[in-house]
Amino acid sequence: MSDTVLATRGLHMAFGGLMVFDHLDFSLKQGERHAIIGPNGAGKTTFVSLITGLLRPVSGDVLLDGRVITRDPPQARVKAGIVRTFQINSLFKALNPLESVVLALCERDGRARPALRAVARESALIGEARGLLEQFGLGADALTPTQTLAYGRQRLLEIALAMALKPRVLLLDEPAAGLSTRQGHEVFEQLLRLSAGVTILFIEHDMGLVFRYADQVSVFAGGAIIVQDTPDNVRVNPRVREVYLGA
Amino acid sequence: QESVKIGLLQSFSGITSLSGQQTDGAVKLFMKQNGDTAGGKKIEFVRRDTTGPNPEVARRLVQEVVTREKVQLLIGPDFTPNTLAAAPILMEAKVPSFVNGAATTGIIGEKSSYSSRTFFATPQLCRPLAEYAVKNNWKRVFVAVADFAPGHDCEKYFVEALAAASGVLAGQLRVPLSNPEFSGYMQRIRDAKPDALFIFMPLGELSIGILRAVSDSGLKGSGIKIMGTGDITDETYLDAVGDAAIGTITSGIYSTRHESELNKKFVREYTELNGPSPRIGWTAVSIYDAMRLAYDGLNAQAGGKFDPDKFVSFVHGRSFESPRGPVTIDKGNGDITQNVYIRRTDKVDGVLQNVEIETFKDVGFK
Amino acid sequence: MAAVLTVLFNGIAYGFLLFIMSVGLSVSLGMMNFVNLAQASFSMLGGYAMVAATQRFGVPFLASLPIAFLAAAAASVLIERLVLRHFYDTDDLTQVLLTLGLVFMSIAAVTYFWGGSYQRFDLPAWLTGQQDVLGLTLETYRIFLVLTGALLAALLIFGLERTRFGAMVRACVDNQRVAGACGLNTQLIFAGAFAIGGGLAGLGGALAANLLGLDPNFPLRYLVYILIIVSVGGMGTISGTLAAGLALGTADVMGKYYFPQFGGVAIYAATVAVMLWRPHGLMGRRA
Amino acid sequence: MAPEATPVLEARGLCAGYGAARVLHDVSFSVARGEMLVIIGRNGTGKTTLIETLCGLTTLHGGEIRLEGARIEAMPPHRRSRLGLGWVPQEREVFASLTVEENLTVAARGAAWPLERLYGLFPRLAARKRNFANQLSGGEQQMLVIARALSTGPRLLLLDEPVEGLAPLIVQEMLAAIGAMRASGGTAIVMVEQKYDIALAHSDRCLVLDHGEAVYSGRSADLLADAPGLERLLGVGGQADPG
Amino acid sequence: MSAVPEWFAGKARWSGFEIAFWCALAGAYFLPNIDIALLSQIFIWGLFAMSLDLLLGYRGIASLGHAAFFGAGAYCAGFLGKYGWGEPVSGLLISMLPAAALGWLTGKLVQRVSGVALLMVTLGLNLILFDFVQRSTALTGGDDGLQGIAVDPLLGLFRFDIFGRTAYWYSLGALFALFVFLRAFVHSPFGLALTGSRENARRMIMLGSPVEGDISIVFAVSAAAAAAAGALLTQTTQFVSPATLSFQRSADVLVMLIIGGAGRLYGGLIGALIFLVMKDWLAALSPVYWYFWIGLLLVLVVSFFRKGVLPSLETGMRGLIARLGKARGGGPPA
Ligand SMILES: Nc1ncnc2c1ncn2[C@@H]1O[C@H](COP(=O)(O)OP(=O)(O)OP(=O)(O)O)[C@@H](O)[C@H]1O
Ligand SMILES: Nc1ncnc2c1ncn2[C@@H]1O[C@H](COP(=O)(O)OP(=O)(O)OP(=O)(O)O)[C@@H](O)[C@H]1O
Ligand SMILES: [Mg+2]
Ligand SMILES: [Mg+2]
Repeated sequence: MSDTVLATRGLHMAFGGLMVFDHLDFSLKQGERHAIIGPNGAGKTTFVSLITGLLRPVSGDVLLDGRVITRDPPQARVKAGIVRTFQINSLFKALNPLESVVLALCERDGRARPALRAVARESALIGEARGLLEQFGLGADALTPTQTLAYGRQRLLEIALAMALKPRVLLLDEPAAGLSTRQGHEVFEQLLRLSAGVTILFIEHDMGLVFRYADQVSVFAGGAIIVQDTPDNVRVNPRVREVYLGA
Repeated sequence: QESVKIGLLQSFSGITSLSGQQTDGAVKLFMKQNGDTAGGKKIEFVRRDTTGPNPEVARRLVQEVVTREKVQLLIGPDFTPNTLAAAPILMEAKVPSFVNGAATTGIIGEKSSYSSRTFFATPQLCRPLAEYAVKNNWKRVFVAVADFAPGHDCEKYFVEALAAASGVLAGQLRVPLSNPEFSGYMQRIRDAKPDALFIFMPLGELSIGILRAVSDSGLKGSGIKIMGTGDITDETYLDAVGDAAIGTITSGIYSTRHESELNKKFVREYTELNGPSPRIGWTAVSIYDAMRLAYDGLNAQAGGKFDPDKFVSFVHGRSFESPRGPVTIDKGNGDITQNVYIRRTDKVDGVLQNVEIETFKDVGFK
Repeated sequence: MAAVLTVLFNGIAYGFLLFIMSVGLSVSLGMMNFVNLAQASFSMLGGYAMVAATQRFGVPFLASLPIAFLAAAAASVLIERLVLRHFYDTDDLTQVLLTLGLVFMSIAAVTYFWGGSYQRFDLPAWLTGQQDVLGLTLETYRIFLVLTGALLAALLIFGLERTRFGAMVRACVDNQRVAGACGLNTQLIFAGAFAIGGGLAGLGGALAANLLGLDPNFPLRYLVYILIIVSVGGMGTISGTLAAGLALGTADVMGKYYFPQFGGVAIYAATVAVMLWRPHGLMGRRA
Repeated sequence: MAPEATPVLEARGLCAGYGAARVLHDVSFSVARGEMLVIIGRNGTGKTTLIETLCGLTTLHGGEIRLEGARIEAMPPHRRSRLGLGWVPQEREVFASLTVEENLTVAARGAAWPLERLYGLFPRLAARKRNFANQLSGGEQQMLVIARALSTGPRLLLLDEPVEGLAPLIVQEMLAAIGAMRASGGTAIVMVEQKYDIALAHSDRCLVLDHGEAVYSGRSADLLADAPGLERLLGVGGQADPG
Repeated sequence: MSAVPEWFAGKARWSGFEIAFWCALAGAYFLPNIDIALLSQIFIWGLFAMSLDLLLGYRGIASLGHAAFFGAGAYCAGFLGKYGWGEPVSGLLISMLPAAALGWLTGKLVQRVSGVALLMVTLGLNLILFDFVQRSTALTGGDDGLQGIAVDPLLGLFRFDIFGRTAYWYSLGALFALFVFLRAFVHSPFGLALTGSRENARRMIMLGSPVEGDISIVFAVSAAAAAAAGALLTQTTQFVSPATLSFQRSADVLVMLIIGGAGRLYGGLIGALIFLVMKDWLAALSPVYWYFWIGLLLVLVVSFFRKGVLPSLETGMRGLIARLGKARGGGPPA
């Protein structure tokens, strides 16, 4: 168990009268690539939000390296290495990719608070930001305002922003949403190339991606994890076929 | 021909625009009666809008008309804060001014020895009314004033005079400046069971609102006498108060009903010239008197170059007959001594009027 | 005891007055998501329409109320067609600036046509004076206000908030493009909603004129109160506006009776407290 | 009158874009009763623009659109909708301040899709009907938008990436339901889909767009079978990165 | 591509326009028949609007009670002058402190609310403070204003004269100094973080940024700058009254900022210039009905300059330059 990075213990969550999940135990191992699948509304996004602290559970705990972080504010969890992307792009529309990434880097290194030294003097960070954008193939778009970027490019920036923080655990909510099958694969390839050593938890509805890139798959349904297994076993599991995959 | 520039700094817009209209009316009437030259000089006006009690704007406008337009005389600015903010400039530039629309004590004299007041000073109205109340055996008086500096002033003088006349303070309260609702206060006054209620409210929503509330709540019908400074029944707003105002006892410096030949002529010609609405309030008279002092002062130095010091020493100490009655500008500091009238609001020929019922002669400004 | 009950009643009546004054903005802000400060001008217009009808043309007071509604509704639609409809997709502050400009213009225009002084008008005798109800002496006009306000609230809550038309308006506001492509005639729906909002504001002005007085500065004087009531109630819920009106109305009158030394601060302090406690207002919709 | 002869929708020489900017150049196609046409193409090539042009939400620079023979290109969007055009926008544009049920009733017309039938298709929505639409999960919002389009009783359904974010089981059920609609009511479908394998497998004909021009039009089955053709038309994933 | 490493430096560099603008402000003094009193007032309002821009333009939160800070600075300078601290420059600096503290507290209070709630809270706090100042006649002189303020000559040399010459240079100097400070502030990483929070607070949280804590900081800085404007007003007029913290002032400054255009510091200055010059001109031209024309001005500005005058001009200029470039056949290399 010592290689467990992230875990939840008896996590209970409800929105008003709607119970999302009840007593959920989950653990994520160091270096694992773990996919979450499940019917719409099963609580996958909610689960990620609980881990990152954007939502608070009704009861139960979230643990990082065995330490309870349920009451920590989201920022503290980011600093501890838990980083996420969003199901629907959540970017800085008026900033360009360069500014967005430099912003992320300044926050990561805690250089945003002293307030009179110009950004231009942070040449190391600016260089790092350029490198990152090149790696994600966004070099040519570095100065284009985000809101005028094509959707697929925005999706890449969404992931680049998360990577800029040098995460230990990366949570991806449908990273390939809005992309074609082929682009989805490209995004994953790129991501995995750049994220050696990072533990990844991702949500996907595209089974091609799930079965190709995950080591482990958890299936959320009806407020619980009904199956947790390797992709090959999940693919043929009759319960999973019944509630999620279909014929 | 040589000319003299007079600055006219009043509120022509906003909540207080009615005083601006009266200013224009009075100036127009005076010029019609007395021509547009005085002391051989042509009179020119520089008209600016202070937009109400707004000392920052008033000060800048005074600075502007004094340094750029080079006015020699100033009528205004109105309101106490405006007057105070402008005073140092007028002092330094030696520009004589006539204060109207500002009633606080002590703003004339040491703050600016070049000023004279043709308006009135707060105690002038408050003290006689306290005496009058006690004399008529309304001994227990409840005092309600607007909760701002002039209100606090007025409260002080009235309560002082009431105590001096051995009346009793039945209770007091201060009404916030923006206050659409009086019923809680009315109940409080009713609970105190006073003989009379003394009111000071600035002209406008508060003065109208409180008289309507006094009437609607039945306070007026319950035998409590309603009195106040003349603001609450000023002719310009009286019609908007309506019949609720009838029977109110106020102290004031001027009523259109004042019995004198001069006033009858003034009212007749003013109305002919400016129409019946807005009605003539005390701003009109105050401006009219300022114009007369300006003309007299200029005539006194006819032919010569304008000398502000001579002008002031001529104006200070002058007595004359105004439409409101006899008036004296104090020799020492330029403040005003005048008759104060106790009036009752009544319907005369279907129109609400302030009918004078008693006169306090030559009341000082302290 | 009688004094306490009278004060309470007066507070409730004042609450209904605040509700009546604010409901126009509540409709336009809540249903239309349009920060239409010019509603205060439509209130004034309603007041002037009422005064003109009763004083100049001798129309009875009650009959002048629908006239006030219609006049303000017509003006509202006119302004919407000419100006406001170009600003649906702009941000709040732009709308504030735009409609503030309209308020200024309305003030000057009213001064031009009606003069700067307060309007005089007399209520019919049956609405003045006091009535004895259950041993309390209550002001007749306040009783009238409570009844009208309650009727209006019921009408709006069941006739607007809970109906398909209400949903249509909100749909158009949420996403005009999609609403249009779903078959909703957005132009017509917006014009209709503006007519209702403006008309209500006009009615409010006509009913309030007796207690608040009426002059060209009416919109500026009461704008802050209206904003407070609408936001404390929760954007656009009519029941919220009613609740806020009643709560602040009673608090204000009771406060003045029991703690007159606090002056006018009570209502502002209450506003700050409510907004910190429930940022979406007493009955705000969104979680 | 022979219904089979007039297509439900016919577009001829469409040139359209946003303001002065042109995105579509001379695009023509038609859809017959009960037929399903898919539009595929790389990112940013003008698929959404084409759909929105049919709805009347873009600037039309030229061309004509006929719905069952009647010219509609000059009509405002709401009139087109009333003539039977149903639209599922790409970006889950639910009416956020309406409840789920209000979303489904606010624009409802005709008797073809009463609430019960919609809830039958998407039981998940029935469970959440009192919630505000912006509280739904991503997939639930997508279901809601589809159900809302159906509630207007369309004769022609325009679907812009409808299966995005939906669980595989739901996708299957939805495609089955669409198949049933085509068979029974003769509803015609125009669908934009990135996942061209799914799209081609379920449709009759396809139109491939590239840089705003129609570069291929034909039977879906043919294209699906033609691997080199697919590679050439849909190419290396959109505007691929140079690096 | 070479533009990328230069991007931030390019943004922070002083442009020719800027230098010309400041020279023009200084040079205006020497124009014949210029109303320098009005210009001084524009500088003060411009600084005030600029302080609000930090909140609204950069952080995206509107305050409807910004006059509270202006007034705090104004009264603080007034009290200093009244009780013997007549030296203006140090008085100005001291006056910024209490307001900064007040701003910091306000930021703490409102950090969890946004939108309308924030507007109403700031408005409410402003009104409460106004009410307090206006009613405390013993302490503040109430409506009549604080009496007995004395301000020493600037640097011990220049008396504040009735022509307003000293006031002109003093306000311009203070404006420029604070502008340089604020400019550095918004071009720092912290300024970038503020913009990020404005654009997408949720994402900023997910970058680990202390979004709520930042609100207190920006409120404090903004309040201090507003207070400096207030103190300038007191010192140059030797007068302070409750009007300095009225709701009207809060509304006016917001209007100026939006007219000028939020989010570029200069917007506030340009807005103050347009608004005050128009107001002065209209009020002199048509004292009774100038309200109408100022209203019309607002309507026209938002109709034809959606984002404010300055941004619209910028876009127009850029379009023009691009067209000129094309006409010459060149155009910038991609
Ligand atoms: N703020 C909220 N208020 C009320 N209910 C909510 C809220 N957020 C989510 N829900 C509900 O909680 C359930 C779980 O939502 P969640 O977004 O976690 O689903 P999901 O598994 O990510 O689904 P999808 O695959 O469709 O994205 C859904 O039924 C949703 O409607
Ligand atoms: N509102 C708009 N204003 C201006 N240009 C736009 C607008 N929307 C889209 N465009 C441009 O029109 C072109 C076509 O966009 P469209 O959304 O139709 O592409 P698409 O094929 O649907 O792409 P995707 O697969 O990403 O959905 C793109 O270059 C895009 O930048
Ligand atoms: Mg999800
Ligand atoms: Mg698209």
